Amino acid sequence: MTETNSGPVDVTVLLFAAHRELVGGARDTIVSLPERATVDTLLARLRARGGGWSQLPRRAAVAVNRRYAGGDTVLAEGDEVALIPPVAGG
Amino acid sequence: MTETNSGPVDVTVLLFAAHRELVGGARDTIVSLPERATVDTLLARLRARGGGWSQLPRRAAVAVNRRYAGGDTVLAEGDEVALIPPVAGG
Amino acid sequence: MSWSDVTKDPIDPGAVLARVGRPGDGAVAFFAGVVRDENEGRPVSGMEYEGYDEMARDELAGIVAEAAGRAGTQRIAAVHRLGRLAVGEVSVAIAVSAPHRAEAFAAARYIIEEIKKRLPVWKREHYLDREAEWLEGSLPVERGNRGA
Amino acid sequence: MSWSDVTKDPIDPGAVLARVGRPGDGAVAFFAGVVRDENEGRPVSGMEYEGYDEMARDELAGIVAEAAGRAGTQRIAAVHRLGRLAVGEVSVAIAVSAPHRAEAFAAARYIIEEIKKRLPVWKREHYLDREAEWLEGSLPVERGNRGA
Repeated sequence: MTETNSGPVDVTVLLFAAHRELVGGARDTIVSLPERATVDTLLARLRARGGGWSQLPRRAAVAVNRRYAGGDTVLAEGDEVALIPPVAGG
Repeated sequence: MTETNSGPVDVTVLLFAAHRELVGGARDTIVSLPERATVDTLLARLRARGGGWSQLPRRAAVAVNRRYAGGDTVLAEGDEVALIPPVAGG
Repeated sequence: MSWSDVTKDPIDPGAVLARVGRPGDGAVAFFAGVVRDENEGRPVSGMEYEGYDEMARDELAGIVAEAAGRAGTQRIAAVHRLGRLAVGEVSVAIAVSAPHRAEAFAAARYIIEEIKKRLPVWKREHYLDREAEWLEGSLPVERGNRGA
Repeated sequence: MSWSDVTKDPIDPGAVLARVGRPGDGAVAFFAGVVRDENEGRPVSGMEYEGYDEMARDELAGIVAEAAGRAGTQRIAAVHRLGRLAVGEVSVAIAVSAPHRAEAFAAARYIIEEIKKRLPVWKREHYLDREAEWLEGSLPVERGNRGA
């Protein structure tokens, strides 16, 4: 995905399982971020919304466009950012 | 199995796979042994028959009445003694 | 070729087994995870699996490809179920065939261990005697950045 | 209860799997040995298994009982085939269910390893290009005297 080099970027945030229930049940939400915002910036913004959002873990596993990604990953317009609670498959 | 305390004992010897072919194909053979003969005595007797018998391994795994048994196991009337070539199941 | 899927459809272990095997393979290893009727002494009525479907599908295919590389076999099938499962239903099934048994066992084991570490799937246990709850899981370790 | 057999009848993996499992078991491990179409580069047409049937049956039951004791599960099924088998036919199948996966895998692995060490069974490989021959095996280690 090519980054736009000016203005804010919109990313889609996905929440699952216990995280989803914490904020009231919506799986997808669109968030506008400043240019060159990182995953950590996004997490801080979400927590700052208050209510259930403030209970999201300070450091969570995150996937950007369906791959696990670090907190310093820079986000681009249209990225799909998923907060991944501790997994329990099998 | 109770041991008879006098005279010779007859045991049934079973041969398998390569051992069986070595002596010409019979699976069972009855052998008369002196009282208190051991598995090792039996093996020596069999080898002494000459021909294919002399090619039976000097030390082989042996089962007495369907359980693995050592060379010093004393044989009793009616015992079933099987020479077990190296196994290759699975 | 290896095969993997993440699905809401019931898993048929025989069908998963039937996806592996070829004349040069002497060993088949298989593993299935099944919903239990109790957990730490509490009676369980069923399990609800939620997944990040699209990513889980990619991640499972990646795990299978890693196992195939290590084991030197492309005869691997792995499937994970999502949705509400009753006690006794199969939640995950893995089949591997390979020339020899060590590789087949190792690949099956690798896949289930990695699923538990990395597959974006969560489970909510339903009890006979109290409210359902999400089970604690493992925090996936980041495996390189998005471009990696 | 555990089940084992040594038989000339074809083995159906699904039927062996169906012998294990109960509502408290979360894991099923399965292993099958299959006749390969080659061995060390030589094309193989089939395999002939000879067994000391009566003892093999007892010995397999003993191996299964040992595995059951170690794994803490009685849900084990193991069967070994005898007679002439074509390429692709199943020579041995083992299924284990247990509460958790580590025990299930360990028991299945223990059983196949002990079969290869101790089961009084021999195999004669048939080739496309030359005379059949008995395969080299492992000499069983004596496990106590007859009275033990």
